[in-house]
Amino acid sequence: MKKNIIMTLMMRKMIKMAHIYSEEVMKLFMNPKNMGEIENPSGLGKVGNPVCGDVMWIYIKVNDETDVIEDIKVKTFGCVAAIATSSKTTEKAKGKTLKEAYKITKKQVADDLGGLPKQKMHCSNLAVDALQRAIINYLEKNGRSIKDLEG
Amino acid sequence: MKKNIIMTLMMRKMIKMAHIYSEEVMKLFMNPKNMGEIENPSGLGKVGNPVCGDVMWIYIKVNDETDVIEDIKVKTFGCVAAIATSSKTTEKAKGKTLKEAYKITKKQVADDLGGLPKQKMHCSNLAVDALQRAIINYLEKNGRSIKDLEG
Amino acid sequence: MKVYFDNNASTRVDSAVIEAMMPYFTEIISPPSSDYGHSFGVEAKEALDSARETIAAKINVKPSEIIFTSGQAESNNFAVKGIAFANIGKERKTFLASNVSHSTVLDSLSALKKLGFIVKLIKVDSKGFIDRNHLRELLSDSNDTPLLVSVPHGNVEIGTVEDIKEIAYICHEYNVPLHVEATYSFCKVPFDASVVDLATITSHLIHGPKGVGALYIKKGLKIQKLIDGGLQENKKRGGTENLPSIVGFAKAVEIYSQEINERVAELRDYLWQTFEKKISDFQITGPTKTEKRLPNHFSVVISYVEGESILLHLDLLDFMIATGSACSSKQLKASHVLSAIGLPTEVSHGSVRIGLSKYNTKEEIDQFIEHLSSIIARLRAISPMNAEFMREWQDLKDQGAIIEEEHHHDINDAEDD
Amino acid sequence: MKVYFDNNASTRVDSAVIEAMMPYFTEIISPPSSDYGHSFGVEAKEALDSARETIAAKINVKPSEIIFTSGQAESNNFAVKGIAFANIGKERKTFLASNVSHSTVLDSLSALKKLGFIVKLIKVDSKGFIDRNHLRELLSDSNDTPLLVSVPHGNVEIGTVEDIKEIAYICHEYNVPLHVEATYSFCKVPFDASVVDLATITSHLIHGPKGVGALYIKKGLKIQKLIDGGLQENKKRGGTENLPSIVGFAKAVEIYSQEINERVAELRDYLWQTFEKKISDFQITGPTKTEKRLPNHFSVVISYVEGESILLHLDLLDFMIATGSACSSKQLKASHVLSAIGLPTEVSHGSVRIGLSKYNTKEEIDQFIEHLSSIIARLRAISPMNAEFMREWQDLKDQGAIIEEEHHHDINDAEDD
Ligand SMILES: Cc1ncc(COP(=O)(O)O)c(C=O)c1O
Ligand SMILES: Cc1ncc(COP(=O)(O)O)c(C=O)c1O
Repeated sequence: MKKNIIMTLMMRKMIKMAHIYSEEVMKLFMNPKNMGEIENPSGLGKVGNPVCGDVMWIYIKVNDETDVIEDIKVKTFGCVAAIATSSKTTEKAKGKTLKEAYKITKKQVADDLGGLPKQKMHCSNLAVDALQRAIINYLEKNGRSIKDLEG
Repeated sequence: MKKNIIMTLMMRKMIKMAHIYSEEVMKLFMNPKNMGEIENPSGLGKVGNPVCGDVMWIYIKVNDETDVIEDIKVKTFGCVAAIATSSKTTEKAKGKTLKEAYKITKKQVADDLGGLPKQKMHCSNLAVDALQRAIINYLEKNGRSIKDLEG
Repeated sequence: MKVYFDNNASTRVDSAVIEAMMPYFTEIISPPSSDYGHSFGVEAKEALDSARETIAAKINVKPSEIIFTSGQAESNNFAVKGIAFANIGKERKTFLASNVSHSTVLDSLSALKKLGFIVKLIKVDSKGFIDRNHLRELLSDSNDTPLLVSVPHGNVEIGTVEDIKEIAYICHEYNVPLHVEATYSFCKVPFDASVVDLATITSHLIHGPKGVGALYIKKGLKIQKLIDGGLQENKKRGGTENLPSIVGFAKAVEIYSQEINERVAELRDYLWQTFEKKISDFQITGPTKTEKRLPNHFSVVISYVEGESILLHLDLLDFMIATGSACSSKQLKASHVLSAIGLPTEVSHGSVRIGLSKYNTKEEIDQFIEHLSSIIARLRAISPMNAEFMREWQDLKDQGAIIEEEHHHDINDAEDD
Repeated sequence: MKVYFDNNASTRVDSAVIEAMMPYFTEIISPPSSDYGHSFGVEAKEALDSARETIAAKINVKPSEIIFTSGQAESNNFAVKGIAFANIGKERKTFLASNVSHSTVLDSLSALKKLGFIVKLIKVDSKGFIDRNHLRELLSDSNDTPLLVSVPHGNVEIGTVEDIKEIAYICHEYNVPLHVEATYSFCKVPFDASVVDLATITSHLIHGPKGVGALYIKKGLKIQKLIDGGLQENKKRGGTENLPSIVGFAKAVEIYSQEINERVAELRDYLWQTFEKKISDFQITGPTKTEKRLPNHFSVVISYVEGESILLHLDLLDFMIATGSACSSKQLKASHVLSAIGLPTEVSHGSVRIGLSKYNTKEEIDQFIEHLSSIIARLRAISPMNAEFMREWQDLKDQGAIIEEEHHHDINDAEDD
């Protein structure tokens, strides 16, 4: 009950902050999904540079038969947008085939988040980059090539 | 009674205005002495220039025997300081001999007024100038010279 | 009870304005620029945006074209110097300004002269309106295309309201941007700033707080910052935004209705009529047609008496008005506006001007006129001047017998201690 | 209940200050400059004089040396550009400024560079203190004698309090005037401005209103006006005086006692101790000796977490603090101060700074630290960074394997719509 009141107050404030960050960004920032790591992942993608202020590592667990991403986790250092895009990207990728997941674009992530401040658009790129690297890492480890996902 | 209250309020305000004009200046501005003209004056001194904003005409009535200024009147156009200095100068001159009156200085008038704002010092010059011209006018009309007052 | 008739100098802040400002003194403290930081900043940003919208809408421009400043002086300096510095080292060097422009414009231009800019003043007619022919002459005569024309919309001393659309049309014919000093007309006279390039507006003349104003800058106009540092105000004015005052400014704009203007204009007309009935020997300064004047403005020169003396007598009776008399200015110079409309100094000494507001009443006006006429009578009784004096004086002048000596010394350069 | 810990950005206006301002909103309306007019003006002038005296006394200078401005930005622009324009076309062209100077100083200097002036930045050490040797070097090395040195007294980001007497002594050895940016130290650290030549102070950081500040200008120093028009402010700043705010400013100065400083410093020390007890992996920015810091100031960089994320989490819990993280600035650049003290960008992302005030309490601090440590734990749990990561990163850097790409685009030039 008390927690609910606090949540309501927070939501009200989130709406205020929505000048800068959309409600969806704020929600995911507060409760990011798929955070953490996977032991012995099928693939790992590391992107970012601490100088720029955003570092993301995406871990994927892939079903070797179906190419489906059965589990995905992310570790993120960075600002609000970095955390939200990490969360959103992993949500979008989970349950998808590698081929489908590889097609997720930065714009889709930003759109699903209800937009991002224009100065912050670069952050939304990163999680998608990390996902793609993780997919490539998985393919390479399995002697496959990115071309397998084409056509 | 009511008039007294008004006077008290005015006095209080005058003290405020004393930042700019001394209490004595304000008093004389409100109740200037010796204002008006003398019909057939013994001497008349006109100074000032409407462009500069101060015009003073001083009328004197002189006792031909004693050289004493028995009456003096002034007409003044100008600012607060002009009115106050006119009043003060005539007060100082009244009852004095021409010789004494001729010695009245601008500084004395300003000092007697408790000082004048420095930008307004020129105004205090004028009344003394007008008095001197009135004296000279009297002397000239009577075939006398300013030298009569010397020594 | 004090009667305040000097509303062209400054106005009383409306209590609704003070109320609007209060939360920004004690609750929403953060500067709006810290909006990536915390929600205080966001609330501040919202208030800032909303104020900007209110003010932009009032003069029919885009919110992003409104740059908040510390008031009229900064806005006018910014407009003039900003255009100069954006063009320094280039061909164009000339500025045109009305010779009844505000001192903050004229002094800015004087400062620029020392840097090699050229300043030419546009004549006004006897009512204070820009001489269109002279303007065209200066626009086309100049060796270079002028960088800027600056004119007042409403004149603070003589109430003249200029037809800005017409002036803008002429300037733009010659591809010269127009700056309008709208301090005294803002909210009082309809103003579509979108037809001009720069416009100065301010808060403290419409029952808003002092220390805040704005410069409208048409999108795309090249202008240099006057106050550098930070990305505030669309990157055109550095520094922590004065949010309480900006909010107060917007509130003042919001509540300054056309109805107030009509009410005040009615009072002004009543003052005018009563004045004409009760006082003799005067001359209206500025337009005599009321529709060409600021709605709250009345100004005259009264013959044979001096303005400062009138003011002080009124003040002792708790009535506050203003004068353009040389004697009451620190520089001891007659108002440049009164000179510009061709009023001889000996006449402008009797200048008196009144700025009414919504807080004034007919009763105040009745009392005022009563006091004023007795003060004038008193001062005239002790004045050597009269119609005959002035005729003689005019004769002497016509004969060339008067040499205008300037015995007032200039105190401009001396510092106080 | 909101907890405001961002008192180096702006402060809550004291209710005594608001009360002091009130009569100047609604009763004493006339500008003080109209003091030849009426007694309203005289009352205004008295209030202005008295405010000036209060503020002058606080920094041990003459009242006539205090020029009221619209705040820090104007004062700093005025100081720097005023000296430049008073010397334009002359031999001397060089300005020296600390590389931790405020943006209003640095951006003013950048503007001057375009006009042919030369700007050299004085290095600071790792705690933010002016490198004396480098200062001497720049003072003697320059081809011309510099026109001005500008340094901050108290640093807003890292709390460093400079020894101004010592800096002044060095500058004056070389006959170069010194400008001190005392915005953040004013009333908090004793300051004898009479030993320097120019000093910026402001109101809104000491529980006074926004939109007002002052520039101390030593008598006799040649300086050009930034804002022309009128004889106000000892002929050094045109425009209607912002009297309500000036009176509020003086009131704020009057009530900002040494006792307040002691009380706030005690709170700060308590915050510091609690922080050290409850939080691991951080580094104090600025001096670690509290007597060398602003009494209300605490600043750190926290490892493996990013400042904006910390701020937002705190904000959702109604705690307001500040960060120097690149991510939270509109320019997406790390604070120039943190860079100047040699902090790598990857470290400065974790910057957090706190400015306390007399309105804060120990209870607030206790709650704050509790929240902060759980937020840090949460963020670290999802962060790929840790000690090992940073060691590897450092190795790569040492091997020259890291190319610092600047992918943040510069939004400085774009206008908003
Ligand atoms: C800040 C500043 N000071 C001074 C000047 C130069 O003019 P002056 O040197 O005559 O004041 C200008 C431009 O007019 C200016 O912008
Ligand atoms: C008013 C004003 N604008 C502009 C400038 C010139 O610099 P910039 O053209 O780079 O802004 C100055 C001086 O720096 C100035 O005083």
